[in-house]
Amino acid sequence: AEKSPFITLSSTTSTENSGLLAHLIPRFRQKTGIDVRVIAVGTGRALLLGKRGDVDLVLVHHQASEQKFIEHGFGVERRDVMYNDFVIVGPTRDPANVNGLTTSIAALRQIYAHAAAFVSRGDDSGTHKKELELWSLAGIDVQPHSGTWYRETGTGMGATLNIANGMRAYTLADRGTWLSFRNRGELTLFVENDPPLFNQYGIILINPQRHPHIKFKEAKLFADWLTSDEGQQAIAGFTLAGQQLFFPNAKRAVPVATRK
Amino acid sequence: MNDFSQAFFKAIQLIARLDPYLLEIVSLSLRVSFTAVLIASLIGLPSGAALALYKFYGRGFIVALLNAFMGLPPVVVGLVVYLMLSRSGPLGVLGLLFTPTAMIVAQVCLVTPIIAALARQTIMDANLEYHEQLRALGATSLRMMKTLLWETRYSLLTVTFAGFGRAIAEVGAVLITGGNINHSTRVMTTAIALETRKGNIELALALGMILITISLIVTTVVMSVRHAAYQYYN
Amino acid sequence: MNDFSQAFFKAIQLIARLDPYLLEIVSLSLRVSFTAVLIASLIGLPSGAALALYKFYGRGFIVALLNAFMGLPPVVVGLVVYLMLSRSGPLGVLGLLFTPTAMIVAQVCLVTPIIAALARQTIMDANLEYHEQLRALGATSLRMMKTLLWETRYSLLTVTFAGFGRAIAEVGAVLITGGNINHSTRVMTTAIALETRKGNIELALALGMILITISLIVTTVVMSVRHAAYQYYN
Amino acid sequence: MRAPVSNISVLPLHLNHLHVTRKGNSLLSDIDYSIETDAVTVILGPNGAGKSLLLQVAHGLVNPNEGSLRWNTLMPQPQQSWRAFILQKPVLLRRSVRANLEYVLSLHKVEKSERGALLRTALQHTGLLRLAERNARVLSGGEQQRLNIARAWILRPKVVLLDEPTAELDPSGTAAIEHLIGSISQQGTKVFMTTHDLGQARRLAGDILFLHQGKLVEYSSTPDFFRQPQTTTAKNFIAGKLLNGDQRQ
Amino acid sequence: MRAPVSNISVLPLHLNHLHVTRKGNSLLSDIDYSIETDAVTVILGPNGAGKSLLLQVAHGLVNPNEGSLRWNTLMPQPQQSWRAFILQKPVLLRRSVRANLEYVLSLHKVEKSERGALLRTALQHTGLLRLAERNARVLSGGEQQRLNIARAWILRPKVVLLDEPTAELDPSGTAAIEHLIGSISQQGTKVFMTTHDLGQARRLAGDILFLHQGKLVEYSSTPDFFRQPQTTTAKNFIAGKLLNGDQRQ
Ligand SMILES: Nc1ncnc2c1ncn2[C@@H]1O[C@H](COP(=O)(O)OP(=O)(O)OP(=O)(O)O)[C@@H](O)[C@H]1O
Ligand SMILES: Nc1ncnc2c1ncn2[C@@H]1O[C@H](COP(=O)(O)OP(=O)(O)OP(=O)(O)O)[C@@H](O)[C@H]1O
Ligand SMILES: [Mg+2]
Ligand SMILES: [Mg+2]
Repeated sequence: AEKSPFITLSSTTSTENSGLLAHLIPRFRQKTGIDVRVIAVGTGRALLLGKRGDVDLVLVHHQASEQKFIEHGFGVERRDVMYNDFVIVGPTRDPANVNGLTTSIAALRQIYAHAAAFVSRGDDSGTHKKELELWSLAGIDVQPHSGTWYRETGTGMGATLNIANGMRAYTLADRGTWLSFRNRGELTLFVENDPPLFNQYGIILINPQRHPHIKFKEAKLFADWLTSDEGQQAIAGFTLAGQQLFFPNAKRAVPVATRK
Repeated sequence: MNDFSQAFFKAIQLIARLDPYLLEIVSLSLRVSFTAVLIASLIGLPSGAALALYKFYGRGFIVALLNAFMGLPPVVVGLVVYLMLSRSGPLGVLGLLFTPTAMIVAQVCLVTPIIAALARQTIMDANLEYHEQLRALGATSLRMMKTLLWETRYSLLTVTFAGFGRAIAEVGAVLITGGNINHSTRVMTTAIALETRKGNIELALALGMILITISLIVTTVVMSVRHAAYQYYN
Repeated sequence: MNDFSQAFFKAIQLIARLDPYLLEIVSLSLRVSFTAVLIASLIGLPSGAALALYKFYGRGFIVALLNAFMGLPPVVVGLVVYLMLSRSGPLGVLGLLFTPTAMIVAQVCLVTPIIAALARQTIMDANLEYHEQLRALGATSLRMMKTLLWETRYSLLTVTFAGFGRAIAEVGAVLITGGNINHSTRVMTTAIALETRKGNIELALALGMILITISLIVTTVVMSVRHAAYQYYN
Repeated sequence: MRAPVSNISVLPLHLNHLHVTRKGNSLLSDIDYSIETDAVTVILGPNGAGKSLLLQVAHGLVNPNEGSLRWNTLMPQPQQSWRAFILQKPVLLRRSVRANLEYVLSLHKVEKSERGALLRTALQHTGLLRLAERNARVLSGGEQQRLNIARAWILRPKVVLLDEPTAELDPSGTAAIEHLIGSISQQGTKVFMTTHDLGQARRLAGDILFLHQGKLVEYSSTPDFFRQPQTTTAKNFIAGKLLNGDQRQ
Repeated sequence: MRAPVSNISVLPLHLNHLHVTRKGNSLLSDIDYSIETDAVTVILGPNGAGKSLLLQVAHGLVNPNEGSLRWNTLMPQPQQSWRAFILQKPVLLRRSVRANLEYVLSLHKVEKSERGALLRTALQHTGLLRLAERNARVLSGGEQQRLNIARAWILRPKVVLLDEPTAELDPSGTAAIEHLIGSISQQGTKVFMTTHDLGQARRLAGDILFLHQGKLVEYSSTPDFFRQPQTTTAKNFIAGKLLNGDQRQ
């Protein structure tokens, strides 16, 4: 395995933990003979690894940061790949009475009104940033409540779900982690399919001028394949518990409702 | 190298302005780990001594187990404590999950085997020299344990340092049992892990430097006290 | 309790069918940690002995530093090694990042202070008994070091167990320097952390049980060899 | 806690077909005798004869592989405070001279109020008053041995076992300890000791146990032993000659 | 590596206003003398006089706080193999008897080819041949002392320092060691030793150094010392009486 060619990709934990990459990579390898090694970290670290030239390409989901990354010349190409969505989950007993609400904004307002426990990732991740956007859309400033009903855990998505379960609290999770998460205990899904909850993924190639050692050619092959019909179909074909998690949308104008 | 000097200045800055966030996590770190090491020592030192002195069936196995338990993975210990304390677990009614107490419990589990295994070795070595004499003087095994614990106190200090090092540095167990909740269960190591995930490497490093400095201050103070005591008695 | 029995059966299952994924991560774990402890012992045992025997200006400070460095946070060590080996770091050209070698380097940094600090204490205790005699026989300090390392070899074994325990159990340093890449740098602890993150608590626990069992086997085998050697020589 | 047998006699000492073996070597074999006298009993014999081992059995530190040893009806156990034992290679605690003595008092649960007086007398009788606060480990060899004797004597036991107690003492120290041994023996304490100083044996002993290669070769009163030894082994030993079975040149 | 001074004389031994102090206590004060004779020199004195300390200075183990000690022109350093020292409380390595002796040979880099013969002779002369494979730590007190002597003697040094070498030996062992000391002294090795056995001093010593409370009180030939001691202190010492300044009762 050491001798066969490989590229290194840094990605967010959602793509790795859900099993998407494990679904895609063998297909790519079969076609090109190139293996993809995945470093699964938070969006911030994933971009940092790219910036320092430690990986050959980056797959993340926070457009503003991605744009900045390109502007500073760390990356040379950003392409839309797919989107997934977030869900709001909470204790089955539903102390804030959010069951039946269809919009995330309404749900958050209800949670705030009841001062029901809410666990935030609190780690500057894509998910965390999305959550903060939703609070501000709801017109609620959560910072003063940190440490009371609003709890910033500063952990990954899986751990945050664990804590939400342990604390009987609500939280925002990406659907992939939610579906693949096995320790749900007394958590139930309450809100989904709300446009503000959509979440765009992009793939970025690292600037070979800055880091001549990176395997640009092979990395580009992977980006090309991922955005090709074949790659897009593979993404669409990945399901967990019978549900499709990621929706391919390459080469199209991205309808990301939440982006300002 | 730039990263390091940046981290260094950030550390100085944080300390200089007595950053309240920093003070909070530092004091929780110290509180949790001191308490854990104290409890672990109260359990580990006597049991290490007992394993060194008492012969009984199965002792060899327990010693092997202790030696192996020096390698308990913090994450696994964290999980076990989590399952015990979680609402659906046997001790769930206590409502201890995600509190500093839960973190202390986890660290005690982690540190006790280290202190016990190393104390056992220290006491056993000392026993080679003292055993025959103490027996001849009429010491019971219990008394012998106490005497040897006292005679080797300076060496046992190094043992507790090893335990303290493990406690103050580990992140897996406190993360799972405490949850790294801001203003409630966030300690130095979980904060470092958080900043690392965010990609704030300088801040993470700065916190790391502060943590190591604190460990250094703690060991230096304890060693000085011990040195003074040693001088006084000799 | 249900969780534990489920985890237990999962562990048995994994072992029984010689799960290739399991074999892969177990063998990498052992390879990395054995190598790291070997290197750390080669550095730490002699330097611990030297610190016990040689008097020089600043020794007290170095000892305090070593004691404090027993509490190096794995994440911080991982970050520092990462920055050194990263492409933009001073040793980037070596291309060692995200390889087992990088993980070994990080673990050596983590384990060497533990081995050195504990070895120092052990040798110092033995030196109380032997020093005058060895000097009278004409041993130089260097020779005395060698002799004491040999005379205390059984105690130093416990010291290396402590080092091995730290290495095999830690996750922070190997995660950052290795990247937890499937089929390449995934070890037991990073796999456990991954499964925990996914909420696969039983699988995480099962892997944890296997890890502890492996540590137990390692210590038991080493202790038996030592015991046999001891019997042979006495 | 002290002296639970204060009114029971500890004599005679019964040695009942005693065997001690280690790894196939017979270190003490078939020692069988009863010692009735309350005079000083001295064990003599060449290096490696088994003298120290016999004292260890008498203190309950070593259990015989076969046979038994009994002080009258009592099985010896090291915790009993009616016996004190000075090892051939004693170990002092890393504390002051005074603290070493206090340790023994606390070990046998002597009342706090009694301790001061016992301590003072013990220090005085062994000439250690001046050194009471010195770390025991830096004392000279002879000073350490005095401390060992003080440590044994401080509890006023009914039996004192001494393994070469004056080997490192100067002539006046030796004389003082011999005097002390004589006087404690006269006060009714049974003394059971070893020595390589035949003059000392002559001066102190009421009777002599002579061991050779783990066997009890002779047992007789002191004048008999020195005047008319029954065996050639004992004769040669008294004359300072090599014994049979000994390989030295 | 051995005997780099094989042709240089190590005598006279110059003691030059030697002082050793510890924490304000003067342990050796103003020892000033030269020892010319190659006969056995015995240091006598009560416990705590400073005898062991003086031997330690002579081996380079303790550096004097003032003054100096020189073997002819040579400053003593413990690594020199032309001197061997038997401590008053020797420590044996936790190895076999044979391995303890081999250790000294390897310490002083003796050729592998020479080792076997040296080892064998040393074991024989000290009567340890039979015990060569036994763990040194389980030997009887006397056997251990023989091993210590073997360890010092094996390298055939030019100076042997012995601190109470026969304290734990049986009469025939003592006789054997005295014989050995006499014969190595006759072969030109300088012996510098302490003892509390005045008979031994009479038998072995050519001259006597008498220490008391860290001071050199007398230095004279053996017959002179025992027949006409110059000081009351020495007189009392020889008579086994308490010396002034001593607090024992
Ligand atoms: N644990 C053991 N294993 C093997 N041999 C032993 C052990 N303990 C003692 N011996 C041997 O038993 C014999 C008797 O030992 P002991 O100490 O009783 O002798 P001793 O008569 O007191 O001699 P000394 O006068 O030299 O003190 C010695 O030869 C010694 O080597
Ligand atoms: N490090 C030290 N600190 C304080 N006092 C010490 C130290 N080392 C030795 N002494 C004291 O120095 C004195 C001389 O000790 P030394 O061992 O030379 O006596 P010695 O003549 O050999 O006596 P002995 O016949 O009992 O062996 C003793 O009173 C001892 O307590
Ligand atoms: Mg003996
Ligand atoms: Mg002395």
